[in-house]
Amino acid sequence: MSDLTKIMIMMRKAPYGTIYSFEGLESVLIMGAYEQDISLIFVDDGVYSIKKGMDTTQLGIKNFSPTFRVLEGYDIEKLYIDRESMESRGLTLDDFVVEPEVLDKEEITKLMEEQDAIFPF
Amino acid sequence: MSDLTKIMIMMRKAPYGTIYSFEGLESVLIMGAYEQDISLIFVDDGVYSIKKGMDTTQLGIKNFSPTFRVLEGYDIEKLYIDRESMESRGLTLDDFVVEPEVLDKEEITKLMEEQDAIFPF
Amino acid sequence: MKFGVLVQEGPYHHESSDSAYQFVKAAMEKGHEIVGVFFYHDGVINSTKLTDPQQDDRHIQKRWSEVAENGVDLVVCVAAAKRRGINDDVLAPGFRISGLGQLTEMAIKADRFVTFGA
Amino acid sequence: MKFGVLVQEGPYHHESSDSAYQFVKAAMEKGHEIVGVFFYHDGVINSTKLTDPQQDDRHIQKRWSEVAENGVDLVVCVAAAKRRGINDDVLAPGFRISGLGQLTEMAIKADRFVTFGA
Amino acid sequence: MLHLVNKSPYYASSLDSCTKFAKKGAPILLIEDGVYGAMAGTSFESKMADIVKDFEVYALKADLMVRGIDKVAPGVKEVDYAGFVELVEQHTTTTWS
Amino acid sequence: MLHLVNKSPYYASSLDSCTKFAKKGAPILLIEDGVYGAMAGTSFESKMADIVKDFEVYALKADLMVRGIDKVAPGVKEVDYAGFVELVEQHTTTTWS
Repeated sequence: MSDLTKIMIMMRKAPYGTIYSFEGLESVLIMGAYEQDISLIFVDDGVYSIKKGMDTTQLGIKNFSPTFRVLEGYDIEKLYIDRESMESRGLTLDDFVVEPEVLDKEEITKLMEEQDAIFPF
Repeated sequence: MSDLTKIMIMMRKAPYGTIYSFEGLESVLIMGAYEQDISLIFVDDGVYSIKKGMDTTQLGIKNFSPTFRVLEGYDIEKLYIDRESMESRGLTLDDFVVEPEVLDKEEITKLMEEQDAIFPF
Repeated sequence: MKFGVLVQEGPYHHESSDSAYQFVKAAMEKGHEIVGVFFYHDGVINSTKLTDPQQDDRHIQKRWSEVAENGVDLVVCVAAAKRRGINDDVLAPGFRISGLGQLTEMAIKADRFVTFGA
Repeated sequence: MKFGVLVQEGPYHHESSDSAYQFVKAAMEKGHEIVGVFFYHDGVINSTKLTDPQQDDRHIQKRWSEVAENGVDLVVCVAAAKRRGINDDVLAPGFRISGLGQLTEMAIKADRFVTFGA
Repeated sequence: MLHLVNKSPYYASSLDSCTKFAKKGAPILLIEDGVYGAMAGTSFESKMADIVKDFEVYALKADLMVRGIDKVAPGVKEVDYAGFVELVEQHTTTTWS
Repeated sequence: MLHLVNKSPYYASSLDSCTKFAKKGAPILLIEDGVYGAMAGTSFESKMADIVKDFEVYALKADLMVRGIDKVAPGVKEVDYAGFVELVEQHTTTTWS
């Protein structure tokens, strides 16, 4: 199985202000179908993408929180988050709609070095 | 003459990386024809817009330095630059294709407060 | 009062056209006059009638066209539009393509001007 | 080697499609194979044939169409395109609209993937 | 003058530029990703505590809601779009992005 | 891994994020507005002096030229697009924007 392509999706942008994380999520859902080694990591303002409690009714914008929740069903089981990005923004695992594994930056560096491709959104 | 509209164009974005300052410049040239009280100020990365020595031939991108040079002929005579933005980027008046008046931030605050409209680019 | 609005970013990509729409709606509800909405930079992409968003999302172009039905002038900058492939062939109802002079005229007419973007 | 390229920004508005073009050109000159260029987010706006820049500026869409003539697959994300008013009616020569699966397939085929944007 | 700020303070220097040039006591309205600067309990809160001493800081309610932010830092006032319009009635406006 | 950075360090935190996560000794290529971080004689030069101790820093020549930057900070190497391609040949790549 070592010839699987290792692809990391790195979400770095805040949701709603710009569409990168939402469209990035659409790509993750498709990649899940290809049976490669896909991981999804939240760093910097990307950690806000999985914040609980988004209420988009007033602005009439599509709420993409529910889509994140279905990730586990899509064969994307490797979810990670940068500890420092999370903590500096006053967030804990309880604040999220999914449960990513919390990594220190050294672990993230190591994980990045193992990838065949990294897509930043 | 006190019923002239005071409009300030504030260039804050670096040129070429994004088009804001170039398209903003196009608007300044048009505004000059309306005989209002137009001023143009460079702050933050916007100070790079008037840097001398831009050579766009290799990338084949339109060079808009020459357009800045003609500003004086377009009735836009109020050109200003933020001292701190300029100095922190290692730039002096000799580095620019036009000669803006150097203002301290307190003077800029005062000038902004006098405007009827400010367009940031 | 008379308000002018500048939109500097494309729809969906950036929230600023949503913010501008919500602001215009709230201002009109309070009885203010919108002297015009000027679409500049990527803002011009708000004006294409080919916009076809997902069924469960808002339709930003149609929202603007409805604003125009209420008498608001929606002006698309011709220079910015040409660079981005927007012309009269794809222009949605209620928008018109014109020059940067319109932005100046709006600024002269308006008591307040609000910029959304960049 | 086999290179894949992702373009996340619109033409003229942001330099990233220029950078991607220059990179692709330099890579091909060195004999590398470009397995595809994927246009995502506002990157899809690179593909409209209605683009009409100033005479003294570069024509970014035509540059890409020339790259396609040299055998490079230019894929425009359908979901991103629909939101921004890009469809087959306005698609320039050499581009094709397809799904995100193409991005995955390019990533599997390519030895290297380079992202320009955001 | 009313100052709009629409970028996250973790990403961009927009709010820094705003507070550099805004007149002391002026209103600053955080919108879009700018509202992340208004969230309570973050590493930015101490900086916001200084900003609210010098300025009237507002955060747009709709943008807080869409991002799931239910508590703002001390001294920050929430406003809805009607309140946004009222601020514009009272002040000429510029935007820091 | 090769790291591309395309934002001005005066505006965005992209280069900070890059240096936080990049492996020590890794190549960082500044492109587009990222090259402003490579300019000599600025307030950012002392920070760049630290970065070049930990990483191999490159600046894209075409992007320096288009911006009129004729001198780069000590330790920063200029590369053309052919050199950019060579860096990509040698490393998988990611982008900080």
